Amino acid sequence: MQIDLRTVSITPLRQTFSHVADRLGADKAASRYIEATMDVQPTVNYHYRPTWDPAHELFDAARTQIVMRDWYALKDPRQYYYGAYTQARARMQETAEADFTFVEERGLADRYDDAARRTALDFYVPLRHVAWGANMNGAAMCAYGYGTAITQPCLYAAMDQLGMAQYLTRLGLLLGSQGELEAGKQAWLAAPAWQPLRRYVEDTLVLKDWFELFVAQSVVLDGLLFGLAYKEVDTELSHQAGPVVSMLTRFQAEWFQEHTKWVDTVVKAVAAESEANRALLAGWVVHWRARAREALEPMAQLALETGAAQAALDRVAAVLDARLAKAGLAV
Amino acid sequence: MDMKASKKLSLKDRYNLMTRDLAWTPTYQAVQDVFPYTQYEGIKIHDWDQFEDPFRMTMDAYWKYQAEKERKLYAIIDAFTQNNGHLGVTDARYINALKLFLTGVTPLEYMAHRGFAHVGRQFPGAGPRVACLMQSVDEIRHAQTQIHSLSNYNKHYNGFQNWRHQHDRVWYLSVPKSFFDDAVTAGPFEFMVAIGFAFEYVLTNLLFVPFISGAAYNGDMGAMAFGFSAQSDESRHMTLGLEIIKFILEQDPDNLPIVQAWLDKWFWRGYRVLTLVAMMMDYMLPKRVMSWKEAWEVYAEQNGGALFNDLARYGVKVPKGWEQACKDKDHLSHQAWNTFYNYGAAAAFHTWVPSEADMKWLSEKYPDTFDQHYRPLWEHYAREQAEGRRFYNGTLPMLCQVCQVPMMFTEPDDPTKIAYRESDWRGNTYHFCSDGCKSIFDHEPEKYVQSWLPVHQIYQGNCFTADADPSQPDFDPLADVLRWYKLAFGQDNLDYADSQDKRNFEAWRSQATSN
Amino acid sequence: MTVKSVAPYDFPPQDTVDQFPAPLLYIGWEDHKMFCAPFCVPMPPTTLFGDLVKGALPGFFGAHPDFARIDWDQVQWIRSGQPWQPDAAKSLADNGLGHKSLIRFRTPGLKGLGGSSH
Amino acid sequence: MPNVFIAFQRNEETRPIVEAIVADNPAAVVNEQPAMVKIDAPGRLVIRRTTIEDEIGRDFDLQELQINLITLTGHIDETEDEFVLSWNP
Repeated sequence: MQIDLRTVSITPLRQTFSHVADRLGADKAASRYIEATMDVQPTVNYHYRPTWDPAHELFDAARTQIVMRDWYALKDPRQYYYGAYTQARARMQETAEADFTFVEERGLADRYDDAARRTALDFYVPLRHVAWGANMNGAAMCAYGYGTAITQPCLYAAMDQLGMAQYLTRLGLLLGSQGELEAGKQAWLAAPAWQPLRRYVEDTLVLKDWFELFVAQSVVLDGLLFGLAYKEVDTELSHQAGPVVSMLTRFQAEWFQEHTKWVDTVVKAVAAESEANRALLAGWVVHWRARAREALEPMAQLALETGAAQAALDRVAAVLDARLAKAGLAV
Repeated sequence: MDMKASKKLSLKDRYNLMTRDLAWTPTYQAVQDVFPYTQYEGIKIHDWDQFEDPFRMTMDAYWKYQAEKERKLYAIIDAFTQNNGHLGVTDARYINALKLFLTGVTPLEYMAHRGFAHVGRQFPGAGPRVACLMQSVDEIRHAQTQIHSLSNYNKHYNGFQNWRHQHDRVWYLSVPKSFFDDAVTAGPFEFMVAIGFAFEYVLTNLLFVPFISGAAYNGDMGAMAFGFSAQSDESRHMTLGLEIIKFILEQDPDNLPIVQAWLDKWFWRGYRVLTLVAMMMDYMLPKRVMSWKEAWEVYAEQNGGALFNDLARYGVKVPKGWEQACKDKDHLSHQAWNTFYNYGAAAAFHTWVPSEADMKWLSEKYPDTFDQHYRPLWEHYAREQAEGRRFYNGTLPMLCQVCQVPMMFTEPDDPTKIAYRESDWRGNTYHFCSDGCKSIFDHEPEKYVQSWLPVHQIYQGNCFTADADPSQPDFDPLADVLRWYKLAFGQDNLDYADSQDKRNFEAWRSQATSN
Repeated sequence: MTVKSVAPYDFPPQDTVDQFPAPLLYIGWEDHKMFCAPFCVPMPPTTLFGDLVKGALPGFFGAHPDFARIDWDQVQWIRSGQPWQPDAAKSLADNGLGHKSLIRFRTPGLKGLGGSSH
Repeated sequence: MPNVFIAFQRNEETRPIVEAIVADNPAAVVNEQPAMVKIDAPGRLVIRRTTIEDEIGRDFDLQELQINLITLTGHIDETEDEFVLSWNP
């Protein structure tokens, strides 16, 4: 049976906007991601210099030493524009909500092994402050970066970090209490185990080159910390006391998989652009990777024995190095 | 998002743990280095924790509700596209209001996105920082949903296709562009008063009602959908703008004069940008929602009045230009439409003489001014057009140095006289359209001497195509400027009456409704 | 008052005379707002004022029906808000006009289309 | 006493919400337009979670109002149970 389904077909004058057609090489239908991202940031004829940074134009590619002929080469493999981004996070949020409700209503938090509980609270609760720093850094990359292709995902990552800081807060309340949150904050401010990492975060908060900040935060710190926290320590805790912490940190683990796909794509494109870029990136990675290793060692031992902590950090570092090599940045 | 785990915690306490409690005072780096931009404006903040965010949204709730809105919105955009919804609009003249929106307003949404990312990083207070970042991510939503819902119009009508290129170059688009450049290049506190409060709170309904209700009234479900969906984010933005100005004023009495000066400046600059909206309401909507005069009386005089007497307890006074704006309400839209009718050959949308039915509506809405001041003008244009002499003004206009609108505005108490103001600064003369713009210049001359005035830039030779050769005898400068604008002569510009848009719309509509 | 900024905030003005082919002149015809705004035109300083009136003004304002009926002897000139008597035989410069000078002229008896000052 | 107002998109989700608001605010005036429903109230408007839950027969989080909200004026005071709009609190 053939149904003659026809709506009135009108031949359009064009398929997309001119600047998008130029980028596609022809006037053909463009994805929502492309139409919502390509060339959306202005590039010329700014009327006034910023009073907060008179040395630069309002949007200025010279705010980083990295040089790209076309900053729109840094496309996001996930193709996140606002609509796609929020719907992806809403699905992840729904799962996280179900996990938190399940753990609470089945009394899994109450019956969780106390030694593992102590480790989880000592190790995970202060990480919410690291995520707060990452939120600030993501906002800076978005504000001072150049071209919507890179600035847009940086802000989404910043909001993700805020969301994860809030999930870590809920973990602290569920496994512990409001008192545990305060204890975690005191540890973050004063406990020796946390000071190298706090210093690392505070040193990133004053970085002026937003792409060095991208390396220090999104490439190195996220790369090593998420591997340590949501793979190594998570696996150790689930051996000891079952999957409760895995359920309460599932969002972070899944987020990290997706995040590295984007980060590696960006590193690859920037490194491939020029030898100067590659050398700059290499220098930053070498510097911040050493700083990150030194920062993570003491806090890792809050959850892993010294030997195990070293082995875990070695594995995590190896994963990061492999990612960088694949992205053309063997360092 | 029900929070059974911490039912014992109130919404307020839970929110504080999830926001304010995340922040700490840095010790390995000086606070002044982590937050370097909070001193230079002279605003004194003693306790950032006094800021109250009434919406208290955490990220999980944000993702959940915003994703739900996006699903509904894109379903409407797809449905609208699938059944050629653009053919359902009252009349293709309406589509020219959308061209003005995409080339003039959508780019401002993106600037708000970048501006709020900047202040969302620079404010030391955790509450304001998070509220600003949520607004930043809302604003890119608005830019992108507008691009997506207008993308379908771009396929069928002229004037949308070069919105990015034109926003940064075309003469009338320097008005919205310079407005937002001014706000984002100001300090973080001024940005919040300018955009968060003056633009998002005081003037938002004067932007919302014309465009969204205008779309609804003119059968444009696509634009109506994104308007309603975006406007629900606006209620959070309006509230942030109101809370931040109360917070600043409560922190220190020294802040009042600084904030009042900003209010005076940004009410005026915002009002000047709304000139385009006034024109659109009275002249570009085939089916009109209300007149600019009525919108001003409801949303500025009534609502704005209620707002400012609510703020009176902080010592805030009604903005300096308020009285003049109330006087202008009988003239603004007509003067603006005349300017675009004059320069219809250099605009990326179509203009036209109002029909007899339009003028009947205008007479009723403007009983004291329309017939006496403006009907003779439109009737002259109609006669000239009928005799094949459709008037286009061939000489470039003088612009105001601050708002950059052509000097079309009249004296507050004499609508027959163009208003001229001027100031001398370091041996150069600068001209303005009003006391409001002159005082903005006099207050910060170093800022406004940088203005990229489109007419001056044309005369400086900065607006010609790369291969142009001005020395050639047959070189037509204005034609080359339109090429530099990527404005297709005879297609994107000129009168609606003989436009391709009109022909196509009528042909497609009859194709859709007859056999 | 000056701009508050984190660092010195002083940039060259965009519109100094050297950046133009000729100094700018702003010129408006009072009570004829059919021309929605005064005009901005570069005008060589050596141009005689009479040539400006006879040579350039028709091109700027000729489209208005009142233009042909102007009695140039009755025209009243205003310069930056003050009454002003230009000398037709002298150049713009000798008449004191410089970069970004503003002149307006009133034509008694002619009040625009239907007396609406348009 | 100036009005506060709240406006929702007009659809099946907001119909019961508007009814709940009218029930809790006797002085409220409902203005229905093609796609928007606007509720004005002198000085103060309170939206109660439980009243809405009775109307729709399921749990309701007041933050869900965001989905169909269009615009509002007045100072906002929100708790788990009430969403209040008012001038000079």
